Amino acid sequence: MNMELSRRQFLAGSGAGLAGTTIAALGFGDVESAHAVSIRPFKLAQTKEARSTCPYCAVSCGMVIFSAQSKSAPGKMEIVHIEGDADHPVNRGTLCPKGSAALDYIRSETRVKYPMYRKPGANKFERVSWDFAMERIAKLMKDDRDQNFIEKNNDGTTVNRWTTMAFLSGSSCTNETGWLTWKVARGLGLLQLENQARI
Amino acid sequence: MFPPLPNPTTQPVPPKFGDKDLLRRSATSITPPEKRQTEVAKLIDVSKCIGCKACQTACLEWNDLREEVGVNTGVYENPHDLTPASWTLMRYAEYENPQTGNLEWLIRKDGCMHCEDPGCLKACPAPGAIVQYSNGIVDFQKENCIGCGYCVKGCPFNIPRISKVDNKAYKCSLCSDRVAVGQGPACQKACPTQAIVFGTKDEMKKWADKRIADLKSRGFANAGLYDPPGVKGTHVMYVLHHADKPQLYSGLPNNPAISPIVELWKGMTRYAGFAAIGAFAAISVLHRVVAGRSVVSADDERNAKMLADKNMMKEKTP
Amino acid sequence: MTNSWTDIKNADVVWIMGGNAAEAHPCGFKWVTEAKAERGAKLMVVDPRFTRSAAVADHYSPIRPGTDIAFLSGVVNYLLSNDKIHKEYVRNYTNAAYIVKEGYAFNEGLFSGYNEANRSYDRSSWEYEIGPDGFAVRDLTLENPRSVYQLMKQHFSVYTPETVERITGSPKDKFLKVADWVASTATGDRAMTIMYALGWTQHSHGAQNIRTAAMIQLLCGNIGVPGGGINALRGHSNVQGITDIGTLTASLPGYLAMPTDSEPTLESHLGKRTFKPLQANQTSYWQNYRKFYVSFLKGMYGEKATKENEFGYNWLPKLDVAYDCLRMFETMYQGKTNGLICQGFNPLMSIAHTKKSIAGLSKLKFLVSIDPIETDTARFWENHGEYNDVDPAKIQTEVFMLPCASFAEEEGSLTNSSRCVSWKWAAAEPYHESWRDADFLADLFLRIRKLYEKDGGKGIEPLMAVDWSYKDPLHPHAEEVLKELNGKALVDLKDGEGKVTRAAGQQLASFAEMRDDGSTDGVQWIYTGVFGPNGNLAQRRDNSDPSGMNVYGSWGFAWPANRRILYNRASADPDGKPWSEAKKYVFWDGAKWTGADIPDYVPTLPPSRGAGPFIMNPEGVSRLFARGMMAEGPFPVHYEPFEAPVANPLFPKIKGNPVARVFKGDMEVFGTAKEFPIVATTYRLVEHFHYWTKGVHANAVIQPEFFVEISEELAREKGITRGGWVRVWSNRGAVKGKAVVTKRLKPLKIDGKTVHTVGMPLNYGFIGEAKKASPINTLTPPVGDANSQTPEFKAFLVDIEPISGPVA
Amino acid sequence: MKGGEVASGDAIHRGDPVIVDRYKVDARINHWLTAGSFVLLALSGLALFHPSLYFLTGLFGGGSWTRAIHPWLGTFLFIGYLGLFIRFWKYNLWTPTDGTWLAKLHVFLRGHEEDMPEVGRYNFAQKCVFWSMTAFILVMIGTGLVIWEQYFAAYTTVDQKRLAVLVHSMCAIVMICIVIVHVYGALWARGTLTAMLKGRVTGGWAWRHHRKWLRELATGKSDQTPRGTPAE
Repeated sequence: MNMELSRRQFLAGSGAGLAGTTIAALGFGDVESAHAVSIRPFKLAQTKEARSTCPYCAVSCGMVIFSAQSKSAPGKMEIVHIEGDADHPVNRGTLCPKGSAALDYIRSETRVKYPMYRKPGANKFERVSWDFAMERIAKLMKDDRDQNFIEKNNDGTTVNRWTTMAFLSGSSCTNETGWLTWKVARGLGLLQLENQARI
Repeated sequence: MFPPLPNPTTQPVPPKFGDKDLLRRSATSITPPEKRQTEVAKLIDVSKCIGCKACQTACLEWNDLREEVGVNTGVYENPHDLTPASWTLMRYAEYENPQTGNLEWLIRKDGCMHCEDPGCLKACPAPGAIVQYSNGIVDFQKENCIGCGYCVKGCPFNIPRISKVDNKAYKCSLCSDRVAVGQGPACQKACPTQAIVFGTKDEMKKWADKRIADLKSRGFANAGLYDPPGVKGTHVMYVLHHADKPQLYSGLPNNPAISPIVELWKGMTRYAGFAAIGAFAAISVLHRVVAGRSVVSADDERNAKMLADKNMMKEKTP
Repeated sequence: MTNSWTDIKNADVVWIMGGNAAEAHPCGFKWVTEAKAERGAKLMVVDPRFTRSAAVADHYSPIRPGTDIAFLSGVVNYLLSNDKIHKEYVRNYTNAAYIVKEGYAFNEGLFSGYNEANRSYDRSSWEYEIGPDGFAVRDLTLENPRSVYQLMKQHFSVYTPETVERITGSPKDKFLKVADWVASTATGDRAMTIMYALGWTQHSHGAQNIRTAAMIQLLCGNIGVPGGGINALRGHSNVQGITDIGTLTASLPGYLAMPTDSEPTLESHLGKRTFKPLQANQTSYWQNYRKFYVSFLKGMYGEKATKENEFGYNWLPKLDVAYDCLRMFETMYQGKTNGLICQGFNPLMSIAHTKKSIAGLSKLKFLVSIDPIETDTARFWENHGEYNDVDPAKIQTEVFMLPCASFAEEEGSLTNSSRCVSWKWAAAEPYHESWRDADFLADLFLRIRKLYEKDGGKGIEPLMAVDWSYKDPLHPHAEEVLKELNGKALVDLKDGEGKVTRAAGQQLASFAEMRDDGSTDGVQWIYTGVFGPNGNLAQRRDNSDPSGMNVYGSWGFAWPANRRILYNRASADPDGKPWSEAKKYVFWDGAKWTGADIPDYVPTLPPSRGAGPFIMNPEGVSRLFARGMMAEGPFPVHYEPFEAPVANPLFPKIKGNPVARVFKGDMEVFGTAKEFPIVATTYRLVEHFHYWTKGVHANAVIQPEFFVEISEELAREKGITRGGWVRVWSNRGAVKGKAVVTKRLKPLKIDGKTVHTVGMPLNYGFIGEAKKASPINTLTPPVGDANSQTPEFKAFLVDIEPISGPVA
Repeated sequence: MKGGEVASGDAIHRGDPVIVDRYKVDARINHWLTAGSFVLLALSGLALFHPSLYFLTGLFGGGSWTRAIHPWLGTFLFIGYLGLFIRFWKYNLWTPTDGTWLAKLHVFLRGHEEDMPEVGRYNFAQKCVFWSMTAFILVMIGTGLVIWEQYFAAYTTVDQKRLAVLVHSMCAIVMICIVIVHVYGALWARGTLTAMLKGRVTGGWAWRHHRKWLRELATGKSDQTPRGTPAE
């Protein structure tokens, strides 16, 4: 009877052995044909483009900036891709490693998001409102100007200068910003006005 | 200057190639299209390359890859090797030319060569995980990839990398999504000096000839095109000042081909293997038929009983 | 740039020195590779390091940092002594033929008129001899021993190839190859362009580096011709525009000057500057200075500027002393500055001698930083271990860090390095809570005004006089501001016959329309035309090249007057014929000047009148002899950097630049070659832009960490291994980094002594995504160029040692 | 040899037929777990070996799962086999009899085992299976680790990986062949399967296939010289 037993086992075993092929017959083999190739859909379709200029060096390469409706902030446009402007006579669509990564600059983790304020002696910034910041800055400036503004020098010449206040103007700002900077700074009487031209 | 392609359109356009243009499909036997698309190619002119890595950031941005910030290890290469998130990499080699005594800084953009005879695809066991379009682009299909790493072993250029995150293989796709809408790869568009140009393979070969002539005129007698026959040519080609010594360029293979080991593994072994298994099974069956089964006879049982009784009675009687 | 990026394609020889275009300006460098590929141009690079520009060069020569003048003077000497110069050009378009008056002298490395006490010159002897007709005396045979030409020959004769090798360490053969290639362009049918950047400017004798290069270009006749020029590759995307605008201590827009204490009235200011011609029939364009100045004042003060009040001249602050960056931080350091606004500026990173900068910033009452990303300056008070080791509790400065719109979130015009003004459009609203710079400035200005209206205070009149009549005063629109820069007619402008040439209120088409009677405004005369009667030309996007010479005259607007190559009249010979067909550019067609570009000349002035091509100069020609324009003298001289490994091999007594300004107490911070035997230089990496991109992920990825480049020889000597940590220190501080041991740096033989050079990238700091590092300017000396006060970042002394690694 | 042929738990029970305990329950569990993992390994391995068998990945929940599970099965098998090895290695050592046995292999294959020299717990053929499996499993685990991308990719060069994957697949084939022999052997000799299923065999089975083992079991002493008369 042991033999009988073993025979039954054997059959059972072979039955198990068959299982694989049966499954195949049931259509496992079709796994391949089920899959189709996928080329990633072109991500600039349905985006809005704007012609801009690279913020970095003074080759000032032409850029095309593509933006789409923001997912995080509804109603706002979000910049999704930047590449060189092929129409631009200087860069002809090319961009350097900085320009090619300009999107990472716009969405940089170290981007300043809100006005931040650091009290004297404090060891951290605190978030404040624009109005607080601007009011405080205007106040500090007026107080200092009232103390240190010089209308006439020792020879009695009108000099209208304020030498205890300094302004470092950014060389990546637009010409328009540059002029407004000049106007505000000189209007207040600043002589300590510089940009990155020398350095 | 090689005429730049126009800026990309923001209008939706149907892809210029797809399923119907498959030349090969991993672990699948398919019938290639009777009419093959014009072969495309990326030409990398090493003699124009300034090693600026614009190709690297352009690739990161276009393909939405997030590479880790590493460290400096005393060289300019960063990252230090290709990774699942870095599909292309600048490699720098300092070479003092014995002929001229001049220092040469040989900078090569490394990445997938899009072989005409793709070792990765041949090694891949997962149906449809790697496809080759008739225009020459070899592309990975993430959803079919099982992460076995066979492509790594199949590649003569050591390009694919397996992600530790999702266990899928990654490499340059030649920006198939851009090419599909008539654009060039992101790296090519960015390249400041047109050290990377993109077009049909014939155009690229013609363009290369012009560059090679210029290099020869500047004393690089062995300047030439790198389009290795060992893999039946590639769809990423190099212009080299020293085409006779590709290995100077951070170990670019002299004469790349799918490793004979891989060929053996994917070829002979399979058939020999099945044959062997079949043979053994057959022999067993045959032996069963010829020799019948080995059966225990009544005698055997009796002998065993005798043996047992004899000894065990002994033990009993004091 | 005298020429344009695209014009580089017309060059036959490209010489990169004092710069590294491939790394600092990759997309502009494209036109170098194009010149090579398309017309077989040769590229030569002279640099202390074998850079990525050198990687694609046909010839490379090393040089010791800070010895460029010796190298360049060697080339000048080579050209003169071998008579390989463009004679006709030199004779007619430079002051080579001018006679220098008696009294001018040069000996022992100093020119006549030196005053050791105040480290400056009485420049009166550096002048031409003036004839009875009131014009400068010339000798067109160039034989007069006191002619500029003869004086030059004599002055530069000491710079023989051997001497050049002795000073610079550049092997004689490599130097001679450079000189030979330069000479190959002194023919009229070939041109060489010189591309430089801060590798020439950031020295105590930076301006003279550039002058010497300019002289070479003049001797070869390469100024004003296609493929020629002396091209400054500027740093920031709009540093050209911002410089044009003149947010510089002593500047007004358009290179007009700030009033000084010695100029109490408008006339006293203008009188000095409206130059009379020094030759018959010369244009001397600065004669129009007063028209531009008055138009500026009308723009600045609008209605309030009247003849009676000298158009508000006295409302402008008057300069007591020039507050360049270095003086700014000196003043701050002395506690004389209370407030600082940094607008897209990270001075803690970019000013020399960081220790001093930190001390200065700590003395401020308040600091305002408005920038899209966090700057190290805005967090100067924060302790970052060894990278910024300060005690916040001890720093009483109030700090405001304000979010600013990024470049992509605002519109406006930018002026690239080749003076082309072009427009950019906003791609999105400002991110997060950020404001546009314009909105910040308007808000600040109007708030302060309001406070004065409310509470009164000092200096109200000049403050209120400023014209701020924008449609929306709180949000001035970019286009209305550009119009303001351009200028308009305030009344109907009439010509001689009384015909109205420009109706009141119309935008001006050209600065030629500007008047000095207050009937026009326009704050930026050189830009006039950019927003003329035909609208905003900065927005033009026609990239056609009608001449086929890579000139894109209908793309944007290049100042002045949409000119793409300056002094382009010099591309034709005195008779107005092109020097050669190959370089045909602007020429006289019998009736007028014409060609591929807007002539830099009076369009109808015939060659017969003999007016020189350099119309801004009273001579009408360019200056090989600088007269009184340069602080160091009319001719360049090799002076060592303030920190040099050897004494000046030519004039051992002279330390550094004899007229460079050194602040009290700063002389002590210089190190000696005995303590600090190794030369150091700093530079930019192509993977990064200054101090921003350390905060940009992808750029942090491709070049993540500060490093020190050293030669294999020095590594062996000091036992430094590739990738190992090293400490580099100067007399001012120390930095730590990984060692990049390379064949691209080699020790040089200087005056018989082996000198090592180490290079360090400047792009790292303690804020951002890249690995933290000490600011590189911890090491650099606080001394500047005698003319521009640009700090000497490119040549100083350090020592180096291997270390186990930083104590974090 | 000293140790003798008797394993702990082997025992004789008088009766008709005589019943002999051959495998304790833990030994049997050990064997079948090992056997099971081998089958799964073979199936998952073959699935990645040739596209025509890729469908087998269906048994494991798809390609990725197959790729992930296979090396763990391998590890499991390795441990399992280690157990078997420790249990049985001493009964598989070479004895002089094996030589004479091998010389008469043809007789054995014809099924005339009565004419074969008496063998102990295992005959020469079984010992071959035992030792070859031991060897191949070592090679498989070794090469397997080399190509286990997920954890060990970093430790070897591509060339080493290539060689490893080739050796791995070749050895796998050989092992499958050996197992075929093993299984067939078990089926061929009636009553053998019971040994591994129930743990016992009939005395006759033992007398026929492993007489020396049976004698030792009966006499309790390990003795080289056969007692009684050879079976007729």
